[in-house]
Amino acid sequence: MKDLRRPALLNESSSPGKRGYLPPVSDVPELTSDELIPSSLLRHTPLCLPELSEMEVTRHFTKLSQRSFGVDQGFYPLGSCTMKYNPKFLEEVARLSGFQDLHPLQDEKNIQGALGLWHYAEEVFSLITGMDQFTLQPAAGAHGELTGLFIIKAALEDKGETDRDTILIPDSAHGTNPASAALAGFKVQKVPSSPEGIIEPETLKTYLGSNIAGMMLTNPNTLGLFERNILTITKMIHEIGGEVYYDGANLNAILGWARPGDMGFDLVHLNLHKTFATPHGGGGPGAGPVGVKNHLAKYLPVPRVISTPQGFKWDFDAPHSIGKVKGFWGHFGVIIKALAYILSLGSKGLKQVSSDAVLAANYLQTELKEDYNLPYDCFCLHEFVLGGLKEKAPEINTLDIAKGLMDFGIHPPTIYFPLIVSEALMIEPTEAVTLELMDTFISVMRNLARKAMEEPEKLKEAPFTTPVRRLDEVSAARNPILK
Amino acid sequence: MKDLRRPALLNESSSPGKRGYLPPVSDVPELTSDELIPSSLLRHTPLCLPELSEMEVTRHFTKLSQRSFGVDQGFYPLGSCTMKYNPKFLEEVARLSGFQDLHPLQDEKNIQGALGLWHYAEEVFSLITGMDQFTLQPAAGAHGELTGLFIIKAALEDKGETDRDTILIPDSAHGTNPASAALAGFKVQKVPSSPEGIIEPETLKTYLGSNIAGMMLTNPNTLGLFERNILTITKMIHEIGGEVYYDGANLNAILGWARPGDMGFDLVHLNLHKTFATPHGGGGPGAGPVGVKNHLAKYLPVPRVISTPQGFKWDFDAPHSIGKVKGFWGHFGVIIKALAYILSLGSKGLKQVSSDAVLAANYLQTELKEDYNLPYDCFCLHEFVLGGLKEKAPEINTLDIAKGLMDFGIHPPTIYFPLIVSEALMIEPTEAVTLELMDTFISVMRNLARKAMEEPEKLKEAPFTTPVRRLDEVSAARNPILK
Amino acid sequence: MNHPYLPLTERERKQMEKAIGINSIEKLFAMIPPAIRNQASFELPAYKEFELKKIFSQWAKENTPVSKVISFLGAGAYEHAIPSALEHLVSRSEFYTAYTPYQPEINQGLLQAFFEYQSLISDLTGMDITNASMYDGPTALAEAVILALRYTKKSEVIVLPGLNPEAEQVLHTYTRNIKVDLRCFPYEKGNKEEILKSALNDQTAAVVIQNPDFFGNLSPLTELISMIHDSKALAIVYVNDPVSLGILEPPGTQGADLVVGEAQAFGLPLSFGGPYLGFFSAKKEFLRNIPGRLVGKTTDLEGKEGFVLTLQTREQHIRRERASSNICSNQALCALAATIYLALLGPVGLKEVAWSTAKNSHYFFSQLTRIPSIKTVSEQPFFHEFTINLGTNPAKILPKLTAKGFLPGYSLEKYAPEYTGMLLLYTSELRTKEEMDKFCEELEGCLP
Amino acid sequence: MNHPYLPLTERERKQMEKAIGINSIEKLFAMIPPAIRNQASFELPAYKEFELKKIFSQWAKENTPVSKVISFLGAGAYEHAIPSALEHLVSRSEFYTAYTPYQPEINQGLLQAFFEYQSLISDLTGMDITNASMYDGPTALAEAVILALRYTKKSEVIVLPGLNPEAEQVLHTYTRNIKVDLRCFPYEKGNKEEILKSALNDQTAAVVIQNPDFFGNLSPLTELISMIHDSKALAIVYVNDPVSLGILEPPGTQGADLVVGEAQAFGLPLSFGGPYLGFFSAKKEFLRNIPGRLVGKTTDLEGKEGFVLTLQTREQHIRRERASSNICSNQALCALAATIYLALLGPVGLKEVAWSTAKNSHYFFSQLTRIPSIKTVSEQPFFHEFTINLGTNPAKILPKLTAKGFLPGYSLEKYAPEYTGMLLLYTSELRTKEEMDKFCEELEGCLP
Ligand SMILES: Cc1ncc(COP(=O)(O)O)c(C=O)c1O
Ligand SMILES: Cc1ncc(COP(=O)(O)O)c(C=O)c1O
Repeated sequence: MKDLRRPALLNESSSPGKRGYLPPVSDVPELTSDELIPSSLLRHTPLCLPELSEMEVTRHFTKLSQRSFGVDQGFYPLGSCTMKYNPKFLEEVARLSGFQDLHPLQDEKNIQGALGLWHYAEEVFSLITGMDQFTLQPAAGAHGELTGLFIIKAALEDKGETDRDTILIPDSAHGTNPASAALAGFKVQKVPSSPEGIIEPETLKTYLGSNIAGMMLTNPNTLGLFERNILTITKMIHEIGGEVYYDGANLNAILGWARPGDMGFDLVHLNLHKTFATPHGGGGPGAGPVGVKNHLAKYLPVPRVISTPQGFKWDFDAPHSIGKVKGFWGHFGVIIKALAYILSLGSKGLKQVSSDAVLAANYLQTELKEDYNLPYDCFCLHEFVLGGLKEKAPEINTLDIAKGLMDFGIHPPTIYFPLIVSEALMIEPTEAVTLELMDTFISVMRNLARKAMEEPEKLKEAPFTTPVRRLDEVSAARNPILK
Repeated sequence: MKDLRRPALLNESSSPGKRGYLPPVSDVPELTSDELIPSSLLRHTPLCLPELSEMEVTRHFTKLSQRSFGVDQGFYPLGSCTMKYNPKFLEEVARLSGFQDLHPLQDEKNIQGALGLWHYAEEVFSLITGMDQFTLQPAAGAHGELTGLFIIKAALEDKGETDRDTILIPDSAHGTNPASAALAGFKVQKVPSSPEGIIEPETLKTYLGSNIAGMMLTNPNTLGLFERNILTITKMIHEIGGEVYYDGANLNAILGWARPGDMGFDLVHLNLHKTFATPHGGGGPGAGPVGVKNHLAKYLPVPRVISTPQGFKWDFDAPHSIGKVKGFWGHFGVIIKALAYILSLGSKGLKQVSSDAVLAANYLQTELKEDYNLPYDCFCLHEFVLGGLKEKAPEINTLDIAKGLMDFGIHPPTIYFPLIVSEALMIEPTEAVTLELMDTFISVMRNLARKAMEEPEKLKEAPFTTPVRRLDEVSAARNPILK
Repeated sequence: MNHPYLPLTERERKQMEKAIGINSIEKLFAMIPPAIRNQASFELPAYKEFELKKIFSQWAKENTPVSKVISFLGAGAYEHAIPSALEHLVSRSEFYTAYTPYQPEINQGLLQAFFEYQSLISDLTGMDITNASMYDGPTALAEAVILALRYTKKSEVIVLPGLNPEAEQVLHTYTRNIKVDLRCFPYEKGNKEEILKSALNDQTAAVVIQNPDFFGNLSPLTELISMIHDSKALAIVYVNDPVSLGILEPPGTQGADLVVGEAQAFGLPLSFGGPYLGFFSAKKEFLRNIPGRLVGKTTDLEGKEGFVLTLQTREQHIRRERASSNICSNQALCALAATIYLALLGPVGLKEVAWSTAKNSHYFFSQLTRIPSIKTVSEQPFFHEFTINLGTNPAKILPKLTAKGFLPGYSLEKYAPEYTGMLLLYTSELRTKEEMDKFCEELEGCLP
Repeated sequence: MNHPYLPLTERERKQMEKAIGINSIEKLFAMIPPAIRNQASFELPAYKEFELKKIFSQWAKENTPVSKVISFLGAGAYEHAIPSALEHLVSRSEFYTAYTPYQPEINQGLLQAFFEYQSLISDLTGMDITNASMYDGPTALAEAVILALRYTKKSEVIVLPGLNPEAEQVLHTYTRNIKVDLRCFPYEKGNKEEILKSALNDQTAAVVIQNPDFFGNLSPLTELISMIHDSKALAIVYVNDPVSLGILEPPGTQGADLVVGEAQAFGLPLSFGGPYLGFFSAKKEFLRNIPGRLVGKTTDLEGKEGFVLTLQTREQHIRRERASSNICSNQALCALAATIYLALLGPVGLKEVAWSTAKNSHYFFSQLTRIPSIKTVSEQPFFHEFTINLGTNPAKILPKLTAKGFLPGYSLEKYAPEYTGMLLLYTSELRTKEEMDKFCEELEGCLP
């Protein structure tokens, strides 16, 4: 007997003749299909899309939604991802027909509002980051990185310094950093973090040389620690002729407290879907605007929005530009939301965002370090990384703790990242958290630490209350079923 | 430790200072509160509303939603309630600012669209029911009944027949029928149904007399059976000078197949939230437009929309009108949705609605009567009533079957109604059902019948998979905690 | 026929017919007398979704929504800012596609929401109990009056001046068929205390007081209610914009027996007059007499807390013609919206809204009454709405203001011809000083 | 500071500071060098929600959305009717507020949706595997070309004429820093077969064919692909409006190795160019080389079916600089929307959309080319977009049509100056005969 609470695959409920939507149908004089398109080009292979009524589609996706966990479902301390609350107002405003129903190739005359908003957003991002110029084209953080690295490449070519082929990247960095550098045609040199979890100038020095194109850094880094030598670091890189790239994924820690531009960074990307509350959408879309200092501005992707006496215009005239990194202009729908978020908080509110995010992280760190290893024991910024259980329960690892959390309605933190901490649990409460929720989280984490000692077999089998139990990922990869 | 999946009461998470929304604040020159309103009138009793952030409110109500069961969650064969699918398009269209942001007292000049829609909706309802004139004012079915009975009262007074003080109502009728009659100042005389579940003229005759103001009938009745003597019945009532009222809750059975107007009914109400797919909203709002034959039109509530050469107007000039039955004009938001539904199906589609609804009910009846009593064994229309288990499992009653269904993700049918069937299970699949779903329902119902014999103790404890188990309704009523 | 709202396919229909043992759907309708069946057909076109979007958008476009003008129109329906989050939450389909939660185990969410609603409204009104909603303010009032008549077994009801005319008309309709002497007093007939003093007698079942009244004015509830109680009558307070309860002493603590009203102002769009939200609060002695649904807290068989519909024996589906009311479907989703509104606003937000409307209206009043030809109508304190006398025929003035983009209040000649020239003006928290100043300027320019 | 997006209260902040052992929040930021901290301040105003609604509405009003005009503009972004139910479902906050489903047990819904997406796109393209989405069509193409270069270890890529200029530009940007000879051919250079015949050689890693091409024309894929395979190169087919796959033989069954493209047409609003949806399908031999996320089906420890992210060893978070791509966040919610679109449309609906656009465009073409001064540009078959030559400077014509409420297609002089006078016109299923006739009439009236 079918369990109706389990959503079948769409195809399993398909029945010939069912309709879910009746699209408009052409009212021009009839021609046979052959007169329109040669039959040799027409589809002879059957089309296997499911046939369902609107009700079935609605029930199907509603069920799927109820088996998904978003910020609206509860605590989501996923480190590095900044799962803050996504205000509902942002959704409403982005859906205005005057935004949503614009074709990207419309005449500038008819999109002055869109261009004006775009231009203002660029200015706002410059202000917040201390950079000079922004492009809103990149689709996500990693795409911003790639854009930035293309820019560095272009600048090097321009200067004829093509033998600068290496990018320095800390060992604590996010995987996208080295992957982006490689995709942009660079070699990657890993720089080890100090025992204090940060980059020491002494260490860095040993990697410097004429082959260095630049360095990528997150600050605070993925351990949640501020690179306190940052001014020295950027100076050192500049001195050898390199550019310094700021991975903005952790900007939520320092809004109003510090700006990458002031730290000496030459390029920066923002993750609007992290710092500026645009929803993650189950994995995207995000947006990864890139800001640069003036000396790199001419390399930014085309087009740029410019303000002229005749109104806003697209400017394609940029001979040094790296070109385009994606189709059209950028994730307009996402940019609107980020701007709305920023303007609902203002500069004071944004500083409070970071203050609260940092306060919350330190509160959790203080309370959790009793039961969990804290490899870098100092004040953190917006997140911190635990190194598994303090009192070693031989059978229980970080994965088990993560799974155990689910049974309490809590989304697990990021696990096994950054790679330099073993059994890492990377916890980022963000500012969008109540004290009540943190206290509950703390008691659940303590409870799991106890369970790890007292009932390890049980914890090993968690979760118990989810629609499926632990899934066999090994056989999924060994024998991939992808459709 | 708090279970975060259980929504606490709003007040339990309140913390002084938290804000969920910042309303506009007056920018006029400041006056002290005392200068505005005498302090003796101001609130001295503390206001205990909860203080929460937007995120907490969102999570709270999202959690509550996930503990609720609507049509979008699954099969909902709640007899008499016509839980059909609520197309998403209806919601979208009703939210247009040109509808939603209209003040009821605006000048007619500025609401021509609203009045035009209103007028057209009245015409459409007349067409579908075969009545002459409609009011859209009543808020729900029961309110429509009350309106209709007020109209009968007014007509009687007009004719000086005030000793007609009794309304005939079948014993199978919905509770609102007698309650409405009483509220309108009538006495209620119950008319028993025949062994075949319908009203027999022979029986009816014995209740007729000069005290009879009229009769209320549902057709098909609450057993899902068509009152096949309807033409005789309406004639009999008319002959003794009474009016016949049609409770439209079951109109879904006969759209395009039969019209109450043609059956001889003088008044009819529609339940837009049943027949015409407007959502039930967890108990409302509905809408209960009332249609009458011409001889009663002058008693309809004020105002009516009239079409004049200068455009649509509200007409308050109705000296015989019963007056107003609610504030302003009616549930405009609901009426828009019903009209959109009707126009997406057209007359052919509406007839198919009833054909499919009736076909589905008969299919289920055929398949279920093996295991469950079918007190009236003949073709039904859009619903049918089972009389508990065929093979008597002494401990198991209809309530247990209902609770058992929940564990399969199915909403129980209406139970213990109509009152004339013991252990009643009133099943209405509506047209919005797939064959696959019905077959699953049938097998679940059979499975429960088996369980009733094999594991009655277990079934007695169902449901098992819901957030709470069976609730103590007796102590809830004995010791009411209402806030 | 295949349609997105009709999930059965031709093949499945045939298969079902076969299972039932018929060869045509006509068989299932055979018991309908042919005479009826032959008449049943009618013609209505069918449109696709995208066509209907155009048709309805066209209807919508032929209206001028308040969002496109500067509105000072209240008179029983009150524009307020509605939070985005409210719209989002109330649109969760688990809520809006559900029926009344008769089956509590799978509907704890709805039941808890209604329980919260009852709690919040009871808090605001200062009353012991609140039901899960009524159709609207006017019908709630009518039911309150009927309750009072039944409960006191007396036959006279005094309606103090200033009751919203919509409510008054509905009250008349509802009570026309029962033995009652409904004594309504016009506004000119002196102040409420005096009317009350002379009208109260031992046949008075109840007195209805709207506060703030239709003209915006506030009454000394404590004094009025104590007079009413001295006469052993019930005091029914009608509230047309419960935002006022954010800053006014609640009727409950001043002794009211029943507090009913219209809660559209709590987050419901104006929606051309409906659906709105009637609320019904009472002292606990009326628990078994009140109309409508009640949600109560209880425990399940494992001892977990939960919620159920309770005291259903009052209701029509059980007590039938002896029920406390005939109400069945109510305004559940509107009550949910109000609950979300109050949860988002909180005490500070609600007070801000209340004070902002009050400050705006007092500023507006002071600016308007500076215009020489405009006369004050009442010296009583008011909340967010007030009446002025233009001293001239409004038919000459108002269209000009409308043309300037204003919705210039409610012309009281519609209320009663002798009020011609009087204008009832409301200022929501959305109005700004600039807008009010502009209105005053334009109005002054229009006056003779 | 108290704000709806900041749940902590002053009292709680103090309490937390105490627990941490600090007396001021400044302590937590003490490691930031003072020089930096002193520079960090900037001024930005804060607005309340209702104020921002006005501000953003004003921005929105300064644009003319396609819904207010009659648009024939496609050129890579395609207006289609979007079902209401799609909007509703994709707005479920469980979906849109979630992160990438790294933790499968509590995210089966998202994972299943992406699995369905992969299945539907594979069905449409006729390919073995499809990833869970790319940023957009152009970046998907760039990644496909990079894959081909790495896989074949050859260095030349042929781009047949008619590739969308957006895609071509992105391809240039992405490949500028790797060893590749990108050979793009202009449209005038003869037909695709001929170009291919002369250009293919043993260094050819891949050939990129857009079908239908940027000018709307259709190519004989089977023939082209077999030529490509004869040269041991990979055939990459780029699809800019996959609605076409509803009625065209899929590239996969014609031998394509990689099929990538832009799926905005599947239920995503035009949104001024983004976010859109890149799709990436491949033959299974490329399974371990493709970029992006993959969802696979597996079982849990009780044997229940479930879904997980799989083959993650290709990805940046594991393989870092040796990953198949750097992509991390993708277009998950857009993929969900496309899945819902396809589920609602079904095969019949999708074919209707495809045929309607095709019929409209052929009718439109025939009516336009009846106008004497208008010239046909190509004799090739087309799908829903085509090019005409106005025979005159469009700068004189187009503004007049715009003023009449039309969005008169894409003027190809923007594509290349030598194309001045050419107009690319698209007809969605939303266009009617009347609209097209009107356009022809107006255009004829404008022509010299
Ligand atoms: C530190 C860091 N850098 C870069 C990224 C990549 O950002 P995106 O997913 O937007 O491409 C992430 C995302 O998690 C991140 O945490
Ligand atoms: C037969 C019948 N009559 C009347 C009603 C009352 O309708 P409403 O709930 O709209 O007041 C119902 C509602 O269930 C019903 O089923």
